[in-house]
Amino acid sequence: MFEKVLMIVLIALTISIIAAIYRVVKGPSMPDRVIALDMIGINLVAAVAVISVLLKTYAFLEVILLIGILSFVGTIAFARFIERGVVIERNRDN
Amino acid sequence: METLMALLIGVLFTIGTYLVLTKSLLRIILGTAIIGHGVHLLILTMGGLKSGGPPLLGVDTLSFTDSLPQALILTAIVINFAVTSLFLVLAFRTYQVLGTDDLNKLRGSEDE
Amino acid sequence: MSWIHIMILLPFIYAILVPFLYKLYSHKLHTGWFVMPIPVIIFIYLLQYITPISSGEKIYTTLAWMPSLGINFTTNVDGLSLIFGLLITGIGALVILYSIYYMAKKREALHNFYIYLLLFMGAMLGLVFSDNIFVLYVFWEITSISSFLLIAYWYQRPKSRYGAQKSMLITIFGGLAMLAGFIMLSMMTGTNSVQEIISQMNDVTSGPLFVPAMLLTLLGAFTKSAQFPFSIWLPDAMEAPTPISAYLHSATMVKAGIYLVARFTPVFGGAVEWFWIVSVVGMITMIWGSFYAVKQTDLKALLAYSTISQLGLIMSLLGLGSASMAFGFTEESAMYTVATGAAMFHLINHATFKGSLFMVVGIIDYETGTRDIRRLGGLMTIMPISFTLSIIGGFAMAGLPPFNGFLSKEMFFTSVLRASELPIFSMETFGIMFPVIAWVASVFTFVYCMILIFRTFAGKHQPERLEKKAHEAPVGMLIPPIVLSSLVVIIFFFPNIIGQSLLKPSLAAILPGFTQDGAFEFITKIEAWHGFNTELFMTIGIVIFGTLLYLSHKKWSSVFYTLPEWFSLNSVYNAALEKSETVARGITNNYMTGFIRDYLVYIFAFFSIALLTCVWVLKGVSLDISNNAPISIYEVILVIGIVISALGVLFSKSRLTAIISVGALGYIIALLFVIFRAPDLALTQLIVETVTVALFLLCFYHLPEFKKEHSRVRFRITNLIISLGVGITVTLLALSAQGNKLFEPISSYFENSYELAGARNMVNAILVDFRGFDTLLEILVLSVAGLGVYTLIKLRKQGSGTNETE
Amino acid sequence: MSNLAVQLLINLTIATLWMFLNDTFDPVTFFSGYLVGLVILFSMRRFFSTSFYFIKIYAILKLVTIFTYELIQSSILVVRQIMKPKLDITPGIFKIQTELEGEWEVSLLALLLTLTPGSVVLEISQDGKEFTMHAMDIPISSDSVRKTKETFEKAIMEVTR
Amino acid sequence: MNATVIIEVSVSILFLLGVSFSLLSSFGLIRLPDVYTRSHASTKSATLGVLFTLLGAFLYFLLTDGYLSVRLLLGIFFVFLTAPVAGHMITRAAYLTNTQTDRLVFEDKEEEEKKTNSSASS
Amino acid sequence: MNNLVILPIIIPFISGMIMVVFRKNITLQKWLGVIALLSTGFVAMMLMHQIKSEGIQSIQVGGWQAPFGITVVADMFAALLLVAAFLVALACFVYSFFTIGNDKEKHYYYPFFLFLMTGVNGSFLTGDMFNLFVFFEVMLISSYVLITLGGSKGQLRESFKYVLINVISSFLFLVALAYLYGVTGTLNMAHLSLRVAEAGQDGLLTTIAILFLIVFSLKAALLLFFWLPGSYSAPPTAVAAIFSALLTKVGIYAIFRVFTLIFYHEPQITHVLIGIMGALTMILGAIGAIAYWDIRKILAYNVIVSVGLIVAGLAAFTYSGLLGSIYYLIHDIIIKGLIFLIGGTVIALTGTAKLKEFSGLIRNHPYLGWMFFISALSLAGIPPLSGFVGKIFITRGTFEAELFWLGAIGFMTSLMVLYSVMKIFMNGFWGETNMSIEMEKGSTKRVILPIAFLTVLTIALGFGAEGIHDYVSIAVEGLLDPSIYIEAVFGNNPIP
Amino acid sequence: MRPNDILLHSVTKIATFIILTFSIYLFFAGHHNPGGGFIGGLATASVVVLLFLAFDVETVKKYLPLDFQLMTALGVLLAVLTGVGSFFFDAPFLSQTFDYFELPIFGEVELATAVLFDIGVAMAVIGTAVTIILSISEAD
Ligand code: NA
Ligand code: NA
Repeated sequence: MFEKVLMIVLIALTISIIAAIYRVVKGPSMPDRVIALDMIGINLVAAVAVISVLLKTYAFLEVILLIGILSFVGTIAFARFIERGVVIERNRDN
Repeated sequence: METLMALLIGVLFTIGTYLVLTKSLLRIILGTAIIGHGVHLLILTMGGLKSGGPPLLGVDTLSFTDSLPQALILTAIVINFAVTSLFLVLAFRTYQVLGTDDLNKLRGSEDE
Repeated sequence: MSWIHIMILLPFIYAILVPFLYKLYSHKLHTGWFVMPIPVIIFIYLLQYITPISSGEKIYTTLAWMPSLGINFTTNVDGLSLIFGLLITGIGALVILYSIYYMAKKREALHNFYIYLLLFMGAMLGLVFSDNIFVLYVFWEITSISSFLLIAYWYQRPKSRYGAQKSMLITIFGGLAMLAGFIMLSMMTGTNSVQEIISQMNDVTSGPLFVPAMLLTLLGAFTKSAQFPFSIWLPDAMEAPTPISAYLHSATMVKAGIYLVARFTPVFGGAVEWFWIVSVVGMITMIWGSFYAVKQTDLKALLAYSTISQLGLIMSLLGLGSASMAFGFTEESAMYTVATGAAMFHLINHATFKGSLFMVVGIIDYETGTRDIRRLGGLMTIMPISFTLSIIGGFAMAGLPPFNGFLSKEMFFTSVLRASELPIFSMETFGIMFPVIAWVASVFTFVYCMILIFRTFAGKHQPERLEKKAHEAPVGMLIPPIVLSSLVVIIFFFPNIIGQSLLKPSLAAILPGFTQDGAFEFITKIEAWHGFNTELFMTIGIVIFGTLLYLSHKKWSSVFYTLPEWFSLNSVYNAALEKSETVARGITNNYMTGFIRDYLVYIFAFFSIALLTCVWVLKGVSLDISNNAPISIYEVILVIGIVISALGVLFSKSRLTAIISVGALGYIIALLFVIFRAPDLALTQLIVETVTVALFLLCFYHLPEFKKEHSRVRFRITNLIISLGVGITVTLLALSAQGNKLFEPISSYFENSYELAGARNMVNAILVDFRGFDTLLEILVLSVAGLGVYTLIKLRKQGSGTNETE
Repeated sequence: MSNLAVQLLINLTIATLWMFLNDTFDPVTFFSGYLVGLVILFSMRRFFSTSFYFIKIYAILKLVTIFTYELIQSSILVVRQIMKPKLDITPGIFKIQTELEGEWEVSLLALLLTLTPGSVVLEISQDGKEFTMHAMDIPISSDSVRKTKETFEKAIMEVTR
Repeated sequence: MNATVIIEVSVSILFLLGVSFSLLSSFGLIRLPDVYTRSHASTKSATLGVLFTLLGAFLYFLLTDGYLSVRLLLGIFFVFLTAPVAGHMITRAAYLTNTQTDRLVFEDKEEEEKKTNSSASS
Repeated sequence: MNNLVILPIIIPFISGMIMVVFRKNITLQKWLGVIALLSTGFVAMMLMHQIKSEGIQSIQVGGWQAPFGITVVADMFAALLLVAAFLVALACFVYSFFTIGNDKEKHYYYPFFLFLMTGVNGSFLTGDMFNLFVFFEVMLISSYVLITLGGSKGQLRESFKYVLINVISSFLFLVALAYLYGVTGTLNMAHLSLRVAEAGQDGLLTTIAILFLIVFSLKAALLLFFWLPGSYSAPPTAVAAIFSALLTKVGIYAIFRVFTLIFYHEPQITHVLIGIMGALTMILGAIGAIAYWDIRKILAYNVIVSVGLIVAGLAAFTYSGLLGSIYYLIHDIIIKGLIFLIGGTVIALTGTAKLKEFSGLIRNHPYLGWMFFISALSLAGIPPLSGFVGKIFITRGTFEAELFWLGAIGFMTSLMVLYSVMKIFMNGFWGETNMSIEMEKGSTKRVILPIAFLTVLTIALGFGAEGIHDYVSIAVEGLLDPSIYIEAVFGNNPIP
Repeated sequence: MRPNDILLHSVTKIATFIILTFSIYLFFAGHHNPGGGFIGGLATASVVVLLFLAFDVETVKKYLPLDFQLMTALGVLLAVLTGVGSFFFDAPFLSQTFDYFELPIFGEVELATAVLFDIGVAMAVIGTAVTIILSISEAD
């Protein structure tokens, strides 16, 4: 039963991810896509947590934080890129 | 599962190859990325899939997944990453200097 | 190292000194004077062999070069090699003396001239004395190369380069063929020594490689000796300075082919193929050369064609002589050995008169500035000595008494007449051809000899058409031809001196089976007068018909122009060379398109076709899904996700979508790794994928938006077929490999990683310990990529580099 | 509170964190965590130009409670809006002012305001006094956000001052 | 009803709660009209969803194995800390580049004029 | 255990990294590089000596017994190639001192060069298939950087293709490795040899063998050479020279290793296929070589021809054939380096690679001219220069194996090779001198030194073929008898 | 006018500590759990990248004066030199060893030379990743 619930949760997360992918593909604007990507990352975090429970292992708990980190860094990079046209600035004052 | 994976790998190779055969620098590199994934999955599949827990001693008492292919894939992933980054930069420098991303316009001087 | 080796290597060693001598003394003394002693010394050294050799001694000496490979510098001094050795050094000395006057001292690169000459001389000596086939080949090629260099001595002239290239291509082609033949011989007999091959040949004559080896060896001989149709290089070789023409292209190098045929007669002789090929090719060459010699207006060209003709003559004699071996060395066969004797005799005679004639032509050229018969004439009174010399040489060549050519020509006729009566080799039917061809060719020979002598020296002197005011040549230049002409006469009167000392030992070498003295009895009886026999009538006929033809030359010479220009061998050669370049470029440009896509298509096509064929033919596929892991629904979802994202990349119209799809693909694969319980992989894949996508985005900020691929349907279908082929191949092989696990993987060993390496994470233990070497190199790859990216971006072309151009 | 103290605090935090990460609670792990923290702090030392304020446990707890309450409330609000068969929201932009000062206060407020559903901080003015906000539904949000802001401001000041 | 069942039920509830937030926010992502409103869905509901899910996993390991996973706690904290910043940054980027600003209602008329002018010109 | 075996890999590796550390100090880098190369060469020669007296040397890296760890094995074949590689690398390295330019020097040119050598040497020495892949990558990534170094238009255009093809071929390598591991469950070459022999080389294994052949052929430019002419014409001379001398050789080495040690059971399929591919390579290469009037192209197609010739000896798979191949391989490493250095120098002098645009160079550059002449002859296998021994024995091998067509093609194409390089000599060095020293764009000063060094080598290798015969024959015996190699890897240890 | 990055800056500072701690944990965890030099290194690199993103090149270089190319080289050198170290013990190249030591305060501690090797790997990875990202970002 518990495993069935976990499967349902996973499938729901997948649907959620697919919806986000739809937004990624559809856009229409860059920020739309980035927001959707961010959400994919967040859902992945959830998915990995569920999978860890499903597999009864701690081995993937690192993955959770890691996805969080990468998703954050990625979103910031995108935001910078959209805002300034560059990702890393040489000097903020000019 | 192995059969499914073999089919999946075939699909990845097909799509990757198709992309590699197109004209645009970006599509080509994306194609190589897809083939790369196919290759990594192939190594994993050839090692045998999911016959046990994670290759950590003490975590699970079940039998272990073949750990050697995993190590090989890790090395392959890193090398592939290194090559891809260089390749990417090469592509964009090529575009910058030659002013086109159309490979048909990047013909060599094979004909004099 | 024995003296003979030292003598052979002496020219090479001395060649190294020449540039220094040239640099130090060239302003005082002509470099030729330094070089001349070398052939003289060797000549004198070789003379001492005459006595032992003529008493039947065989002198072998070995110098180890590559003993493990069976390539040793073994020398064999016998009658055959000695004749050649003496010719090479004797005529060499005379040619160098002649060249001292002929080659202007101030002409630059004179040292090169003598280096090449010494190189050639050494190579030629090595060739004839070497008993090891591969060493023989080495020297053989050096003669080709030095000839190449000498022909192009005036490398600024396009014609010189053309001639040099032609001779090189043809002779080296032949050399390679010969080498192939030698390799076969070596394989058949297990030895590289000519003498040992001869002794073992009886066992392998029926082997499958016998005929190929023979044909290949002959190819070498024919190209070198300018036999038809390879003769075309020789006329163009006349671009070389005249001393060279006299030396290489008439007296010595071109005779290397003759030498080879003679040397290998004991190996191949007696076979019907050998007999027919050698004698017929020789005959054709003879008549072809004599016929075209008549056409020539350039004196040197005339001599070149005459040389071709004469070489053909000698070659055919060797072929005819080999018939004697077919009888298995009996009394009966001895009568055919006269052909071989004639060959060797004519070889010497030809060297003397042709050498002399070349030198005379050189003198004419030197004095008048032209060699064109149409501009020459009436030099008789101005250059009486030269005239006399040319009479001697020309008449000898025409086969008239009292000159040595008459003797060998008579022996030639004897040989063809006897051959026509041969009871074997189908000669009953075709034998009569030989005397007929021989006679016709001799008529033409007579004609061109007359042209050579009388068009130059008789008739009207036309000083206005000459570059210089003609007068007799300096004494030094005249001495060498005088020496040679004297020999022409002396040999006529005392033929048996060389008959006993040189010819007989050489025949013993060529036909080693004939040990009994009687076999070569004709040698002691070389004489001018045999009574009124067929041979004499043939000669008289030649003089009569030849004179008629010479006098009516203007009337019938149009016959040369009836054949269209393109029909000549030369135009075939030129067209082939030109065409080969066009065709080669056509072929290469056709597939080397410069489009990377085409190359990838070839590669992928080769990949799929080769492997699928292999799978099909070898039945490499055996599907066995019994040990498949079960499939869970979540895995199916992930797989579908992967396919969708991959298709997304394929069909996306914007680069961003494509990049994001590829990122999604990577992430789903990371999840797959999670499912397959590979946490390290999942972690790495996640980070790497992220960084990769970030790099994509960073770079493709600089790249343009996707353009619609305007490609033809055919193009797309090809792509589709190719990529499907690749996909199918990979899948098929994966399936069969999956069902075909032959062994237990070695990885169970790593399950002890905690005891072995103190690590609970097996993957990590493999990475840092068991296979830490891979990891070490992996970070090297990574670092190089990093530095490379840095370099690629920072280093821009700024006209940097001191020695590099775009 | 001196800069040094902040750093010490962070260091100890890291050391504790380290024990948790390693699932081992002994002096050795703590000490190694402390060393790790030292390394991190050393490498990051130049980023500490402004000082960190003493964290009062109580104030923090209070802040957390307030925040959780607001979060749940506004979540329900937003979920309702999304679930409505017909969307009748009026998204829009409004501005609010804050009396908070300093990097950490302003950041904390912005963070909390953004986390509560219905509103996002779009922009912070150069002086940090004015937030440009976006609201899901401007008629409802602009007022509720202003109220929430005030409670947050008070709670934050309790923590930081 | 033993302890395992209780644990499983409560964890299931947390998971289901979390995943419903996730689903909702993904519907929002599709349904909502512009980038700003969508950002509300992603930065808040989704964050909440993942927090519930992580909490569920945390509890599961804590209660079944007695394993207190700091990695999960740290994950929760990190997501909690960074999600709003990410949302802030990305909507700000949209706002500053005038993405879909013409649909916005402005309380401040001055601001509105500025935005509409620049978006019209851009 | 013999740590000497690892030194040819880690000396250039460490030296290169030290150069990166001292990246501003070019002088130090030059000296360090020369010292590193010299000591690598010294070690390689010591290895040759040791192998001769004590047999194949090996080391289990990390002390992990084969097949679990990575084994590095120096057999005579590898040692010979190491020495040859060292010689040509030294010449190219010194050549670049005078030609490469300050900009590239400052951008890690010398370290990249040494990393390339790390990859090359490692590929020769490794006894593990996956490790071979990794060494290939070390070599390739360095070559990617070296080929693009400078970033001129032509370089970028060609290097994109070069990188793409190699990326694809690396993937195929991994694919092949995956199948091989799937079927045999091991990566150690000696172990593979045992397992393949034990199981019998069935259809699937033969197919995998052919996949490996394709992979290595892409590297070796065996039939799949399309990428080569363009790529080798792009980089600076010293780089082009080291590429043409070594990179294809690594592929050839791998083909030899795999098809003598592991997949030697079905020669009538695999080796004949190698022979066919070799023949086509020779023909197409020779056709390409005579097609053009561009020095770079002529030389590049010549690289291709020799690949075909070398593998012909393997196709024959007899003692003579392999003996010839090894002789020719060593010869070819040196001569390709040499002729590319000269070709590059000529291009630098005249500012063009087009033969029709200059002539008569020999008047002002007699030494360069004659060295070109010698190398041209050597390239065509004209005796007594270094190519001829190899050619004789390769041909003999093909004849012994009754592959007469293969031997014949070898000879025909070597004539075409001669024609093609003599075209350069006759049209570039001979003819009217149309360019005075003042008009020249570069100079031969100093660069003549490394060129002369290699010229002397090709002459010495021709005359002194006997001098290395003992070594070569040991190498051949090793290739013909896998058990020697296996014994050296496993010793007395149990084999799983 | 430039927008105020105050929120980003302050959160980045906190996040940096978390990520750094996590990366070092990942690094050391690798021996027994998923992780290791490569992953730890990349995670650390992501911190550096985050700093570059949130601040700017000049600022980060001022506060974090590291030469990443040098770091790469030193990392690789460290890794390879641990391998060379085994020469001195007459062991094959790259022989790793580990042992359990009784230390005064720490009690029993496992010390493995593989950790040194892994530190080299991590340094190389950090150096390379940052070099690549910075190079590309600075391309014009
Ligand atoms: Na006349
Ligand atoms: Na020219």
